[in-house]
Order: sequence, then structure tokens, then C-alpha cells
Amino acid sequence: MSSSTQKNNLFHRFDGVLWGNPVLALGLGVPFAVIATVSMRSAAVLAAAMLCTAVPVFLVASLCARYIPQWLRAVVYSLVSAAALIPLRALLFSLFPAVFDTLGVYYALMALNPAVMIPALSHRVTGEKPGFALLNALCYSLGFALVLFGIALIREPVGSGTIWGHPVEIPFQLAPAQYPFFGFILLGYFAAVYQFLERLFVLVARKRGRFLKNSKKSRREEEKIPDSGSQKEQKKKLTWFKRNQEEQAEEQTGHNDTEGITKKQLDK
Amino acid sequence: MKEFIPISKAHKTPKRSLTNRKPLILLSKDSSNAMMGDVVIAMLPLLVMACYFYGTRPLMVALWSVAACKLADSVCCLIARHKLMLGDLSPMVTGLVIAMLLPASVPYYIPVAAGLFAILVVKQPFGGTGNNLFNPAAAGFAFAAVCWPQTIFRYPQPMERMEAAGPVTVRLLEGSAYTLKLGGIPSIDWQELLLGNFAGPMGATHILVMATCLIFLLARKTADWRIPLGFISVAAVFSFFFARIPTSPLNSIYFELFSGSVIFTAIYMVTDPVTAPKTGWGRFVYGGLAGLLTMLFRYYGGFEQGGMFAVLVCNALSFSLDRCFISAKESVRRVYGELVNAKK
Amino acid sequence: MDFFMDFILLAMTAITLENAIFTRALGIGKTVFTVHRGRQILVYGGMVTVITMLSSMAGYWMTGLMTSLGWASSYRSIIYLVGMAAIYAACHFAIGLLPKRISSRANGYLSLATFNCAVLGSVMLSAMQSYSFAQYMGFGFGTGVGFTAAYWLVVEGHKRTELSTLPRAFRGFPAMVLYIGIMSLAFYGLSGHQLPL
Amino acid sequence: MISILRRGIKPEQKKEPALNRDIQVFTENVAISRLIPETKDIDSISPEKIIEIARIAEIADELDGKPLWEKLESSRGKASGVAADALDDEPYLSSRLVLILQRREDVASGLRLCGKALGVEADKQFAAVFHSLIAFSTKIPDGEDMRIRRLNGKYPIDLAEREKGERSGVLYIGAGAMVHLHRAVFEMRRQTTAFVTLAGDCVSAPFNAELPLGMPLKRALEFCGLSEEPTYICTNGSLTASPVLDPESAFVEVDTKAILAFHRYDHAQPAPCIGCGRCMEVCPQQLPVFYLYQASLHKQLSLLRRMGYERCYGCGACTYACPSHLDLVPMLRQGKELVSAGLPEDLIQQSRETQEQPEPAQEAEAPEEVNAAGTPPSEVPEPVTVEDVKEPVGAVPTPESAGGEQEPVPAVPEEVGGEEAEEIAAMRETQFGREVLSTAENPEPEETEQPPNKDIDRDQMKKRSKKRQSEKKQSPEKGERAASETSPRASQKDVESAAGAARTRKAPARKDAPSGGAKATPKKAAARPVSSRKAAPKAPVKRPSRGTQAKEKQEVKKP
Repeated sequence: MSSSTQKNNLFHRFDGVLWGNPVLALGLGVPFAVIATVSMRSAAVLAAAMLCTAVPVFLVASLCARYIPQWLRAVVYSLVSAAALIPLRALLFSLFPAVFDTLGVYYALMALNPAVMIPALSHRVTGEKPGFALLNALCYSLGFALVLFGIALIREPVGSGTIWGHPVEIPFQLAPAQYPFFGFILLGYFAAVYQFLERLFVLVARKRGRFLKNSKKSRREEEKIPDSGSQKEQKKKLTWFKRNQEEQAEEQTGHNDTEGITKKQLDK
Repeated sequence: MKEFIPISKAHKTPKRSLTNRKPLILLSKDSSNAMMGDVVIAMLPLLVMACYFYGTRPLMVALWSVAACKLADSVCCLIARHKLMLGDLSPMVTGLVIAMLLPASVPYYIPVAAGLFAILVVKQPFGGTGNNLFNPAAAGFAFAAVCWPQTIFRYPQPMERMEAAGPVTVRLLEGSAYTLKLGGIPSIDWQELLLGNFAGPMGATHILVMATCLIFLLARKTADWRIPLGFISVAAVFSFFFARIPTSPLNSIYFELFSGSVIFTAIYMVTDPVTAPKTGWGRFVYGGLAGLLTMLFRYYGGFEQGGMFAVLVCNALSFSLDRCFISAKESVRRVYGELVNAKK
Repeated sequence: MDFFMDFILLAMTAITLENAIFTRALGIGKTVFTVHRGRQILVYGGMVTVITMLSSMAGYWMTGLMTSLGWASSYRSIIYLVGMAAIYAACHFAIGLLPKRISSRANGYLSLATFNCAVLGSVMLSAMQSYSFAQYMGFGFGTGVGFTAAYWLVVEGHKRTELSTLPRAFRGFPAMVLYIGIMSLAFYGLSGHQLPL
Repeated sequence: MISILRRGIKPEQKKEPALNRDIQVFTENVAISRLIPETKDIDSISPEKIIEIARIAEIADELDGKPLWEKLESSRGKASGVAADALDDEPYLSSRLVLILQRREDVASGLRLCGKALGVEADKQFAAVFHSLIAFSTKIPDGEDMRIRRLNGKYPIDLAEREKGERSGVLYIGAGAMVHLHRAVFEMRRQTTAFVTLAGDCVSAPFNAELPLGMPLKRALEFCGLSEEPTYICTNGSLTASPVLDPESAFVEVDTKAILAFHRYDHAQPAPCIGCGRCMEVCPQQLPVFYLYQASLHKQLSLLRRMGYERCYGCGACTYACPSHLDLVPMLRQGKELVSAGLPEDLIQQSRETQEQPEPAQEAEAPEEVNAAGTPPSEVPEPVTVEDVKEPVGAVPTPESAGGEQEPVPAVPEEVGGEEAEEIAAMRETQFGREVLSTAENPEPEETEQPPNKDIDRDQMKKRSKKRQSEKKQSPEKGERAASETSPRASQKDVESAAGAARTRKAPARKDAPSGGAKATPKKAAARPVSSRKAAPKAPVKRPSRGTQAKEKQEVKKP
């Protein structure tokens, strides 16, 4: 479906905050979420860096991408973001200088942050209205910041017993919370929780969609999707694959999670 | 001969009275849970030895880790809506392996944390029993080693009794593997080394007992002989040629293998059927690779024991090993078939 | 001879001790989670290796330039990026010489392989350690090779998870991240201390 | 020597009680065929004559259910040897061995006839028996009339020997078919019976019987007298078992070798596979059974193709060896069907995702919902970035990876695979429609059996009859269940036409048809397998009438 529906769909305007979160859903910007989130301050620095790189890059992508040959876009975007990072560094350094020691090269690497580059290079913002690009920049930065703060909020107290520099009382301390593997595992759990919530949302949305079947809005939606009918047929044709396999799966490995979650959701 | 029961009565409701699941009389005698039970049985002597050396505290350590593993496993099964099998012994194996690698003087929160990590991070996210990619016990012990190195690698002297509850007052020593890492020769004579009568992990030092257990496991076909063979042989060859202590090569083999937890790793951690390769040659290569990596980790790694890390790395490789051996076999068969056809 | 030894030593270090993905999470981008075919991995990793090596060679020269004129050090990321961009352009045109079918595909990878945290990261890290030229080259080469190997391992793990029934919440991305996490735990056991960032 | 090295299993054989009792005949009707010319001795008839008689007498080989004359015709002149297959290597199964013991002269003359028909000289004719089975009391002497070759080794020796025979040109023909050929030539009898072992631990007195074809298993079991209510009934051996769920609508077929009834209450409770690899150790074909199982369970077709899935001939060795008591063989067969059905990868993936959907009906509502539900981001990142992935703008990678698994679901139906699936489904559609018509409209089984096009061979027909049985079993809500349960049985025979089997069988599973089930009367059902054998190509004209006669005779004469 075209990106016009994306914009019309109010839900997808504010994409990137939770739905389509750049880190949890798309797996972009993992290095920063994993390594550089040892403290809330570093998370804040990275979030600010993300914001002030995403805004100019998305604006450039929306305004003058069509004047740049495709293969040069990456160069331009990376240079723009790197240029945007330099004044910010001066500003932030005056606020909390100690953070940049813990960040090391990762602040400079924000110039190549995939969470900025990939959406900018895709059709998400290329050639769209600058307002939409700006909105996207804000949403993506917000989503990025949410994840970073979420991970840092666990790692800083557990690792160093402080929150935003202030010491807090927690029962146990675990120095390895500062290590990379702990960040990976935390990120994995965050992403798992994200996927779970996503599925819940989808099930609820389905139920609502059933009610809205013959309202104007849903009809407009259906017109926008030309091949929904053929999809239905395809699915019907494929059911014969499912049946036996499902039965076998139930019998062979006693995993009946499908039914479990589904029933629970649909009863709600 | 008894009187006939007209079968029509038996089939008023066919679906209920007849099943399409084979009766066990037509299937193999032993079950997968029995295989786990074999490993547990093979580990009980080590626990007994530990209790003999250190008093009742090892028992408590084992209980804590097993309880943590089992509880976490059951809770995860409930959450994931799997079939909850309370009789499943694999978390018990995980807990026991973790406990056996720890020193007897370890505070109780460490086995609990290691067990929780093993189940919640390594085992259940990947699908629970039978689906885990990494050996949970190895990962749990690696986690503990990374988190509390000073506590994990300082061992009490044997025959110093410790109370199950209360603080540990005994004197803690460095393990013999640490002595090797420093380049020194551990001053332990050979019977004590074989009997495990020296400061070390509470279950992983009793070489003779473990050898007996290995024979038991091999006889029950619970452990594949290729994996320990490859592991120990490669480790021995490596320590023969690259001795890091100024002794004769044979002495080097002797100390490298019998200090630390090399033999325990070879018997209980690498042979885990879930994470090991399935093809015969794959198992052999897997064992050899694990042995090599173990020695490399011991030599150059940041910790005095490297078995758990080596096992993790090899688990990541086991699927690839199987794939390449299977495809090699397939291609050989194809070429052979073409040759036969060409002859005809 | 020293040159060679330095090269080998730093390459081994960068492959194992300071593996780009498992110890520093560098280069974990979109491709690691979406590109799962052997040949693609090989092409992508090869590109990353070549470009990392070239750009760290250029990086050595640029670092010397920056130290010579002091004011430039605050703009170093831009300067490195300019160097990488030059290499990128060169590689782009070099690939353009290849037949159309290959070049059209390869260019798709090239920009991702160039503007990749692993490349810039290796240059800046070796600049931080004030390496010699051989060490620059070795570190760049090792970073590329280590990245490729780790990428291949992660994809193998993903293929294995497709053969087992994961909880649905963990399928795909979360399982892969956990996989990388456990591997990084193992690699931490190799180094035994936290690496300089 | 090689046979000892061969991989396999050694299950304990429980044959003695059935072997030591002599064959009981449960039918008096002797279907004399006028078409068969009178012959006194073997020298007076020509090989063509023998094959013709085999065709007229409708003798089927009980090894694979194929008509005997076809096998003789096809391998005539080419065969380097002929063997009477009495390798009953499965537990409880002794229906062919007992023929060597008790009907020896019939088997011998049948073997001579086959040898003559194939042009194989006498020293290349032998009867193959499983040596380690004969280790108990009775020894089979290697007489003048028939040379006995004792094969020893591990379990799947029958299938293995037959496969080896295909390569070396030795034709294996079941001992029962030999006996029937002998009767046809010298007594002018058509084959209306099959030699079946009735055993199992709730059969109080196991024995071998000669049962009329088309007899319901229920009645067959009534004959042998059950000491308990069976909880598990299977036919054709115990390791390559095909479970029977409704013995009233399952029948004695030409390839039924045994009917086993068990009253065990400790049935297999499948535990999760722990990957011990024993299945791979025992597999006689040295297949990576573990990976084949997982791949077909999770529909990884590329992996299946790479691992030589097609060499599995379904001996139950892996199932026997599995400590988790998983029934591996049906799953492997399913993987084979998946591959041979030839659906493109992305459709399989799609069905895989569909499988995870709560309700497949609502899939097509909005693409983002289809995406977001459960599909991992690695494959379909997320509704928004569907475009990011799809459009290879500048830096977006992997032009070809955009085509495959990474393609978002709503884009799949436009793929090339779409039409393939469509036409396959259409084929299934028409077959299913035909079935319904035939069962619904014409009451006579003979007409139902008329193949719509002559080239449908006998196995196909048998499968259709079985399918109808499975249909009968369906109550509207339990429909798919029943179909899927009988599916192993239906495609037990041949692996070549697995796809066709899948279609014919899955058809009712797709729309469970209570109409077809309701219309089919038990009488018709009882007649079906007999009449299904009319479906053999050649001379389909005179069949129906004689078929009815034979059938009625049987119905009357059954005790």
C-alpha cells in the first residue's frame, strides 16, 4: 500500500514512537541502545544527538532528496548529521562533561546512526512534505529516547547504584550491568515485551475492525487495498497446509500456545 | 481362554476408545526424561563426595540452584502455555551442573542468580526444554563467573566443615588452575589430585568418581562417546605441545586436565544432547573444538577456567557443523550414484 | 617483519578480543536482522572488510594531518567521513565497471557497508589507541573479518531458531539479540575486562 | 556381512504363537474364473500365458498392493532373479513366513511360475526369510523344491532388501501372491483373499488367517476373539503401523499383512524432542532424521531439499528408537508431501504465519495487521517500514532478499507462486467435486468406481476408496481430525504419488463433507475394496457384473 494511506491513517502519522519503534521494531541503532546506556545522562545525550541529527537529515531528505543522485544521498545525510553533532557536543559538554568519557566514540558514531539513515534513505520521508518529515523526526527521536531511557533506567541503578548521578538505595548491585552483554539481554527482553504488546494490540484492533466493517472509514480502507479479496482466497487455499501441520504440532510437541493466547484475547 | 467381548461394544464411540498413539510396547523402552535422570544419577556421587569433603553446605548450594532452576522453568512453562511437566528433570540437571562447578563456600544468592539466568535468559526464551541453543548450565556459570569472579574462584580447603547456615569462616585459597595461569606448578601429589582432595570446585575435582560416572553414562548411551573423546584428546594434545609450566609435557597434560574443571566440562557440559551436534563426525569435531577452545580460554582468557565460555561458543557452531557434514555426505552420495550410473 | 607481526597481532585482536559485534555492538544494523543468505553475507562482509581496511589506511594519514594542525581535531568525525565518502565514491565507480546485473545489486550493499558504525568505529578506535600504520591496517582488516564472522554466526543462530518452537514474543529480533548477548558474554570471558570505548 | 553393519534396530519379535498355529480359512467361496484356461503342469504354459492369467485373476502383490502382472510385465527379461518375499521382520507379523512353513509347495510352484514368467532360471529363484527370526524352534530346510536364502541383520531388512533388489534386478514378490498365482494357474481361482496375521496383546490366541478381501476389520477381529477391548488397532505390521480408528469402515485390503489389536493403557505421551540423535543412528538410509523432522514441522523446505528427504521409505525405525516417543514417520511423510506439492517458499511462509494467526478468515483485513501479528521484525519489519524494505532506494539493501522471506505479506499474492497454488488448489477442488458427485448421486458402488479417466491407476483408486472411508468417519465438527488421522494410512503404500495422495486425501479435510459421509452406506463400503480392484486398467467393461457376483457370494457365505 502507498505511503499516502500511511499519512491518512492517523495511527500511522505518529509512527516510530511505539508502533514501529526504530530500535525495538526495526532493530536500528542497536549499538547505542546496548553500549552507551550505562547511565541516564549518556542516554539523554544520545537522545539529544538523535533529535538534532534526525531533524536536519529528514528535512534534507524531504526537501532536496530529488536533486541528489541516489548513491550520494548516504554521503550527504551522514555529513549533515556529523555537522549537526559538532555544535551540540560543545553545548552538552558544558552541561555534563563526564558523560563523554563514558560515551567514547559512540557520540561521534551517532553521525551514522541507522535509526536516522535508514528511514531517511527509504521512501518514508523522501519527497514527502517537510511537515511530515519533521513529525517523523520527532516521533523517531522520541521512540529512540524512550528505549534508551528505559534501558538506562535499569542499568544505571543496578550497575553503579545511582540514578542521574544521585545515589539510590537498591538491595543488590551488579557491576556487569555496565557490560555489553547485559545491555544486549535487556534489549532482547524489551523487544520481546514490545512484540507481545504488539500482538495484543493487533487482536484488539481486529475485533474493532469487525465492528467497523460496514462503516464509511473501513470501506475507504478496503478500496485502498486492491488485492484484499485475492488475499482471502489465498489464505483459504493455504488452510489445507495448516490443518495437519497444526494437529501434528499439537500432538508432537505439546505446545498449544496459539490457542491459549488467542482465546484469552478474544474473550476480552 | 477368556470369553470373547464383542468388539462392537468396544466401538460404540470409536474416537474415544481408539487412539492413534502407539502403545509403548511398540516403542523404545527408555524415555528422554530417563536420559536426564541418568545424568542426575551420574551427578549424585559427586554431590556425596562434596558433602564428605565440605559438610552439609554443598547440599544446600545444590538445593538452592536446583530449586531456582525448577521454579523458573515451571513458571515460564505456565506463562508460555506449554505443557507443564513437573517431572521434567532437565532444569534439575542444569541446577546440579551449576552447583557442582561452584566452591562449597559460595553464598547462596550466587547459585540462585546463576540458575535464574540459565533458565530465564538462555533456556526459555529459545523455547524451553529441547529447543535451547546454548547450554543453560554453561551460560549460568559463565554469568556467575563474570559477575563474582573473586567469590567463584576462591575455594575452601577440603575437610574443613562448613555449616549449612551462617557465615563462612574458613580460609579460602586460590584454585590450582589459577596457579597454572600464573605459570606455577600446583603442589598436589597425584593420589590427592585423582581423588579430588584439594581446593577446588566442590564437584568438579573428583577425577576417579567422574570417570566412573562417564562409564555409566556411556553404557546407558546417554552421552555419546565421541564428544568426551574428542574433547579430552585434543585438550591433552594441546597441553602436551604447548606446556605453559616448566615441567615435562606429560606432567603438563596431567596438571592441565586434572586441575580446574576440564574433565567435568568434558563429561557433563559438552555432552548435553540438546545443544550438541547430531551427526557422528559433527560430534567428534564439536568435542575437539570445545577442548581446543577450553585450553585457549584457559591460556589467554581473562579467567582461570574457560570451559563454560568454550561450550557457549561451540554451541553456536554445532548447527553449522551438522549442516556441513550432512551436505558433505549428501554430495558424496550424489557423486557416487553418478559414478555407478556411469558404469552401467 | 615487524610490520607483518603488528598486522597479524592487531588483526587477531580485532577478530577475537575486540570483535566488532560481540564486544562493541558495532555494525549491528538493519542487514544483520534482514539479510540471511550465505552469498549476501559474504558479499556484504567482504565489502565491509575492504572498506574498513582502506578507510583505516586513509584514517592513519588523516590523523597525522589532524595532529599537525591542531584545530581540526574537534571536526575529526567529519574529516573521517569525508575520507570514507571518497573511498565510497571510488568503490562505487569501480563497481560500476562491473556488468550491470552485478553492479546494480552490489551498490545496494555498498552504501550500507560504507556508512556503517563498524567502519568509522574502527578508524576512531585505532586513532584513540594511537596505533602505527600496520596496526591501523591490521585493526581495520580484523574488524572487517570479525564482523563478517560474527554476522555469519548470528545468522546461523537465526536459522537454528527457525527449526525450533520459540515463544512467539521472542521470535525473530529478540531471539537474535539475546543470541548476540550470550555470545558477547562468552567473548567477555575471553577479554576478562571492559574494553575502552 | 554387510547386513550386520547396516544400521537399524533389533526389536524383539513376538511371532511364535501365531506361527505355531496353522492357517485358518475364513471363506469358502472359491471364485472360479471361466476365462482362465485349464493347465495341468508348468511346462505346458508359456510366460505370456502366466502373465495373462495373473491379470485375469487380479492377483495383487501384498508387498506394495501393485498388480502382479504389471510387476512381471515390467521387469520381464530384465530381472536377474526372483524371490518369494517372506521377510516378516516386524514384530507380531508372520503372515508370509507361515506360508513358507505351511503352504510350502504352493509357494514353491508359484515361485517357479514367476521364474518362468520372468525367464529366470531355477538357481536364481529363492525364498528370502529373516534368519534371526527362524532362530527359534522351527528351522526352514533348504529343500530341492525351493531354495531358501536366510538374511540376517537389523530390522528394516525387508524394505532394504527390496530396495537393493531394485538396483540389482532381483524382483521381490510376496509369498502370498505366489500362492495366489499357483491357485490361479492350477485351480483357476481369482484372488479373493489375503493372508493376514491376527495378533496383538489383546488377541488371546494369535493366528494367521486367510481373510476375504473387503471384510471389515471389526468382523475379522471378532473372529479371533478379543480378551480385552482394544485401545489401539493397526494394520500392516507394528513398526510401519497405520493406526485404525474406526474398524467398521476399515477393510482387509490386498496389502493387509496383519491386524494387530492392543489394549495397552500406557500409550505414548510425546515429550519434547531433546535432540539425542538416536533416530539418526538407527536410520537405515542414514538420513538426518532429526533435522528432517524439525524442518518439516516448521516448514523449512529448502533445508528438507538439501537433506535428501526423498530417500526415506518409512520403516518405523526412528519412531521405535525415539526416546521422546515422537511419531516421526508421519511428519517426515508430511514434509515430503509439502515439497512434492511444489508450493513456492513464500506461500509456505505465509501459511506458516497464517498458522500463527488466531483466525485465518480475517487475515486480509488490513496489511498492517497481517504484518504486525506475530511475524518477526526480521522478516516483515513493521507496517511502516514495509515500504522501507520493499523499495530498493539507494542504500536499502539486498534486492533479492526483498523478493523472498523479507517481502511483506500483502505483497505475496501477486507473486508467481500465486497461480501455482491456485491451480493446485483448483485440481484439488475438481477432484473433491467429483468425489462428492459420485458418492452422492449413484447408489451402485460399481459406478462410483468407474474412474473418470482410465489412466488413474489402482493405487489412486485405493486411496480414493480409503478417502471415502475417512469421509465416512467425519462428523461435521471432527472432520479435519479424522482425515488427518487416516492420512498416514492412506499414503502408506507409495511414496511416488505422495502429492496426489495428499490432494485426494486432504480434499475432505478442506471442506469436511457431511453429505458425502451421510450418503455412503456400509454395504457399499464393504464392497468397495473388492470392486475398487476393478479399477485396474484393461477390460473395465465386464468387471462390474462379476464384481457384484463375487461380492454377493462373499456377503452370503461369511460365517
